Amino acid sequence: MLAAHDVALAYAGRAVLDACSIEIAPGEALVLSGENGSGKTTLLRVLAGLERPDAGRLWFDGAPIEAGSFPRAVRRALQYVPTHPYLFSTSVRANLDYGLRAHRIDPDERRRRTNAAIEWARLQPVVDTPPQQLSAGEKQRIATARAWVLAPRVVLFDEPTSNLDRASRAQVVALISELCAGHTAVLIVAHDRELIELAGARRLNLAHGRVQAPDAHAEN
Amino acid sequence: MLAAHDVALAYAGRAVLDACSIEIAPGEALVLSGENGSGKTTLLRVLAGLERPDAGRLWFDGAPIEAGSFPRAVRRALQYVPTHPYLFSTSVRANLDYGLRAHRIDPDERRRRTNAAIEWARLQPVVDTPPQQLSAGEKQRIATARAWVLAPRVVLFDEPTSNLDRASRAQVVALISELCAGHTAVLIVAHDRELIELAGARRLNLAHGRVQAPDAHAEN
Amino acid sequence: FAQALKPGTERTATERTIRMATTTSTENSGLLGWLLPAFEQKYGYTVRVVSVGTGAALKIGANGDADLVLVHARAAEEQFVASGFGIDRRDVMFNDFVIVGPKTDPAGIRTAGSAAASLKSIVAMQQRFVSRGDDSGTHQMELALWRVAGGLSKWPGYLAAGRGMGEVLTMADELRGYTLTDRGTFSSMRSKLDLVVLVEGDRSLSNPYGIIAVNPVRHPHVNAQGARALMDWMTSPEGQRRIASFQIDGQSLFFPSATGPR
Amino acid sequence: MDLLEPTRDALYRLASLDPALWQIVAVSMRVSLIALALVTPLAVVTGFALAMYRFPGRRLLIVLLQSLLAFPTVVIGLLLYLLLSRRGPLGAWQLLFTQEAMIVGQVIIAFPIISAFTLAAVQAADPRLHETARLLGATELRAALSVLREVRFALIAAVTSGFGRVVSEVGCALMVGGNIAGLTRNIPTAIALETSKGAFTEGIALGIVLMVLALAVNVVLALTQGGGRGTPSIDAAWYRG
Amino acid sequence: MDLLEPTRDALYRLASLDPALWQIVAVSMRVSLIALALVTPLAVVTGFALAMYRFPGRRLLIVLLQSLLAFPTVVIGLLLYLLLSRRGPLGAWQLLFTQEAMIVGQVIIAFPIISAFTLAAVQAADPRLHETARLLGATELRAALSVLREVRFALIAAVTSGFGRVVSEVGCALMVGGNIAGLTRNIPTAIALETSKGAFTEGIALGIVLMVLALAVNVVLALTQGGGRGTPSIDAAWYRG
Ligand SMILES: Nc1ncnc2c1ncn2[C@@H]1O[C@H](COP(=O)(O)OP(=O)(O)OP(=O)(O)O)[C@@H](O)[C@H]1O
Ligand SMILES: Nc1ncnc2c1ncn2[C@@H]1O[C@H](COP(=O)(O)OP(=O)(O)OP(=O)(O)O)[C@@H](O)[C@H]1O
Ligand SMILES: [Mg+2]
Ligand SMILES: [Mg+2]
Repeated sequence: MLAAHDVALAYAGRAVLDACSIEIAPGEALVLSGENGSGKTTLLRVLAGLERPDAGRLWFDGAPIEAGSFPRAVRRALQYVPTHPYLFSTSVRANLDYGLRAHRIDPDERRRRTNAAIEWARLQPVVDTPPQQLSAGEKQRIATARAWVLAPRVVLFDEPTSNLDRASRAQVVALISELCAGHTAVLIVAHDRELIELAGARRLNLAHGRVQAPDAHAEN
Repeated sequence: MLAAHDVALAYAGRAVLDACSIEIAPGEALVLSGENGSGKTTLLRVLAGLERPDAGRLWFDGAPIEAGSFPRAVRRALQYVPTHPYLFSTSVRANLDYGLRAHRIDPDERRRRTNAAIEWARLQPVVDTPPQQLSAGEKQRIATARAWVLAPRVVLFDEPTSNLDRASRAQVVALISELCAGHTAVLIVAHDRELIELAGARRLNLAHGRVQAPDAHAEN
Repeated sequence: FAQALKPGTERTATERTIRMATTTSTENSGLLGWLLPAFEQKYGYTVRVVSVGTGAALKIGANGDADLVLVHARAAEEQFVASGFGIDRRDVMFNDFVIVGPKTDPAGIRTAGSAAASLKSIVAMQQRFVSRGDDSGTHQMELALWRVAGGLSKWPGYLAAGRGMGEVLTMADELRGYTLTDRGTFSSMRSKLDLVVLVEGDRSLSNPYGIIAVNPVRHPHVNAQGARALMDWMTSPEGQRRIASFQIDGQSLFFPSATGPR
Repeated sequence: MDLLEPTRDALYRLASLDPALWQIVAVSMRVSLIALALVTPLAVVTGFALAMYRFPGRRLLIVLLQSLLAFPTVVIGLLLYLLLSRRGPLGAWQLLFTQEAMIVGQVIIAFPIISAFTLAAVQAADPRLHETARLLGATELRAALSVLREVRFALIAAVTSGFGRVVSEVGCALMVGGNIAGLTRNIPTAIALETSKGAFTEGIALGIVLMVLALAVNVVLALTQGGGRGTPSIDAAWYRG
Repeated sequence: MDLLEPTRDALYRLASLDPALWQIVAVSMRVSLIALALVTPLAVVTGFALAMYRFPGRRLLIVLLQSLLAFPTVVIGLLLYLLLSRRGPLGAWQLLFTQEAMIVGQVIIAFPIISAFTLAAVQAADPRLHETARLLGATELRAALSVLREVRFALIAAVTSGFGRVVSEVGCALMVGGNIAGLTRNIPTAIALETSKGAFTEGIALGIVLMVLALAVNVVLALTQGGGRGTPSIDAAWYRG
């Protein structure tokens, strides 16, 4: 569904990704781990179109993404939830609604989906708190819900459970299973322990700029 | 060593802490867990002097902290490492050095301790990267090292391992044991699973604005 | 639009408006406020006054951005006409220049006799003299006086201020110095100043004002008709009477000098 | 010199809707508010683009923009004069000595200040903001509007500064307006006139009238901005020394 | 009218160190740079305090500060004139029509603009910045300096704007300086003089000289600021539409 072949990216001369390849199939959950600074976040950003790789090629739905630009259609089908998500300083509800408006979904449907998201992420108690003042876990839950309402076909999660409590973590795990059941492809960057509950996921490791099958020793 | 008695704090009318009491002894490691939004971060901020409680009293070294102000001596003895630490946009080295300068430590000693911190947190590869562009785990490691160089007597960690890889996590766990061995008091907010390796720690849970011994069911 | 362009008895908005560029002295002294409403009422014109420095007023006229100019700088006026920018220059009024200074008169110019002698005395006593220094009519007059006095050799007390008459008077007052001023501006500001008139009546101190229409051949768009109407009125017995009757503190500031339409 | 008397008199005339004074005030307000309304979108877009997009010559443009702040308003007035004069290329438009010409001048004057402020504001904004908007499917336009909404506090400061600058400037207004009574005489040119007459106290009184009006405009702008974000700070008394 | 000729002439005189022109340039630079050096610390402290500390009347002070931006420089000049006039309270100091008086005027003019810019910059800074500094043991002063260092890009914009404002203002400089040749005549007052003489092109040429100098000052300031932080943005070509 979404793939990268031999992608390379360097920051100020320091190679972070180097002939890095990865592929996710519809309905698949893929857990990517790796040391701090190994380039996991960078790879997600490349896959999300936020960074243009220095070399290599991306593929979507079996077709190569040409060198010119990262197509709108791919972007629309894809959601990326960063480790420390940014919330607009409007309201919790407006944050959840933001993508729906951008996707020009009609108001009734938007209201329905926003309400569902508030319920799903258990945000009722904080729905009136200014978003910038929410707790770490609350922010992360809102960001996850904000991606979820858009019903993406590929989701890239960067350490999605790092600040979550037990219940929320279980919920994210359930969400991932649910997404996969609906043929969504899910790529999760995690320091493994976070998602030990996630059954049936394929595990990969990023080291020296490349993605590899993890050997027990290198596992993070 | 550091204690709070019946501390209360409300944000915009919503009570977050309510007659909350906690006490940490020298050489003790205390793991505090609780649901997202239960007030763990708020409690740490109160203990660090960053928020003034609406009611209740703080104690340090057996003496009450009077209502007027949070004493400089307590602040000097204490370090708080937030979940998403802020790094000054200078250099990695200047970040580690910042507190040492503020504490008026002499330059030779500062250089020695800064170098030790770079080594300890394995920061050599990123020592020239602009701090704002570091990876999540790298930032967290720098913030931990930045507190560590100041040799505090009380350390308040807010989810210190949430973005760390396996090796770094083990290192933080080792650091905590080391600190406790040196009679430092350590309070760690964590979603429990993160610090399962931490032996000999006392465990507490924050719920409904109060700190309680955890029952197996409510554990996060 | 077609209607507006059609010639007829009804004047269009542009034709009803007369734009006059003038020096600040005529506007600031209050003369135009006294004069123009009478004209406007009688002839149904609106006069828009742009009051700027002498040089700027002539420049605006030369560019065709005014219909007529009212200034006092004889040489520059003649140059303006000779260059073909203006036509029909007429004398309209005059006042005179005076040398003013502190009551104590440290240079003793009260008794110097002539204007040129006064200047010499100011130099000799190393007193302060504030010059307009801006190529205005007043400044030209000052330079002419210096020529009579044997040339200007600058001394530390000679301050070339490069500002308008009102400002220079204020500065001279502040610095307890001397300056050359037109009587109109001085009279209108006298209540605010400690300066007094020390030298007056010298024949060389006459300050004639001229009014010049902008050349409609050069600038076909100008309201030549309006300009002419205003000039005719200003130089008419009625206009001249009105100029003569303009007084501040019971004193006339300007004296009619029109010789009638040429 | 007694300042109280003329100030009280000016404020009294303001309050009692003295037509002569209000005529001047109205010119000031009309010209400056129209100029501001015209220039703000353009200046904000420029500041935003300079902050957000990398392109060749960007740094040069920023330095140029900052330098434009040092361009005297009278020189802007002179250039505009040459353009609008009957002899100038746009002479046929007959805009000289009109409020329209003053508006154009103020547009030019306000542009660099509002752009520079916007640039600083957008540059200081969280870089994740724009990215988040784009990721959630916003077009570049929608994302830009979202960024601007988040920095609205600073944008209001930008517009306020621009307003302060144009409503008080005299060089250009004199040059292209001509300070014609009842037509292009605004508060600053009226002050210049009073000053040249040596009527200092009247000038100051008019200045205070201008301040009062600016205060009113700023209070309105401050209110539209809601609470403002404000940097939450440690309780200074609690955490002192 | 030909602008090229007088501009080339003025720039040539600038380059050939024409003493008459450089005298004027030197007055401009000396007065404005001294004024800026004097006012910057004060204005930055004020902007910082208004951004960081909660105290009664804070909102009011911010609105007042913004309104001060609309205070015409000629009115500041008039007030200062009344103060320094020999009839005024400070008349004995004999400061009127000196460069010192011009400096004082420019200090007053630059203050609100630099404060307002600083306020916006500090308010936009990450709130964790100040807190982190304090937690690491910094005194309030050290923490404040750290915050200011982090927003240095915006601070340089603040100082640049202040410089642009004072170096080009004419109202106050004329009023308290007097535009005395060789003493208090700076570039803007010289421009005003040329303008009143009808020497419009010479005025514009001087304005261009001022621009060139401002450009030089801004380039220097831009270089001291290093790369500037800049908002990293998505590659616009890659992520377009
Ligand atoms: N914009 C940038 N400029 C320079 N270096 C960068 C930039 N972004 C990232 N880096 C460096 O690239 C390396 C990879 O960063 P990345 O964020 O991808 O790591 P990561 O695998 O996600 O680490 P973590 O587990 O800590 O989140 C790091 O060493 C980081 O310092
Ligand atoms: N400045 C504030 N204004 C209003 N509400 C706030 C503020 N700070 C925190 N809160 C609210 O107080 C509650 C407690 O927040 P806190 O950050 O202490 O939670 P936490 O236990 O640390 O949660 P997490 O596990 O998600 O980090 C949250 O619901 C949060 O939204
Ligand atoms: Mg990462
Ligand atoms: Mg927390």
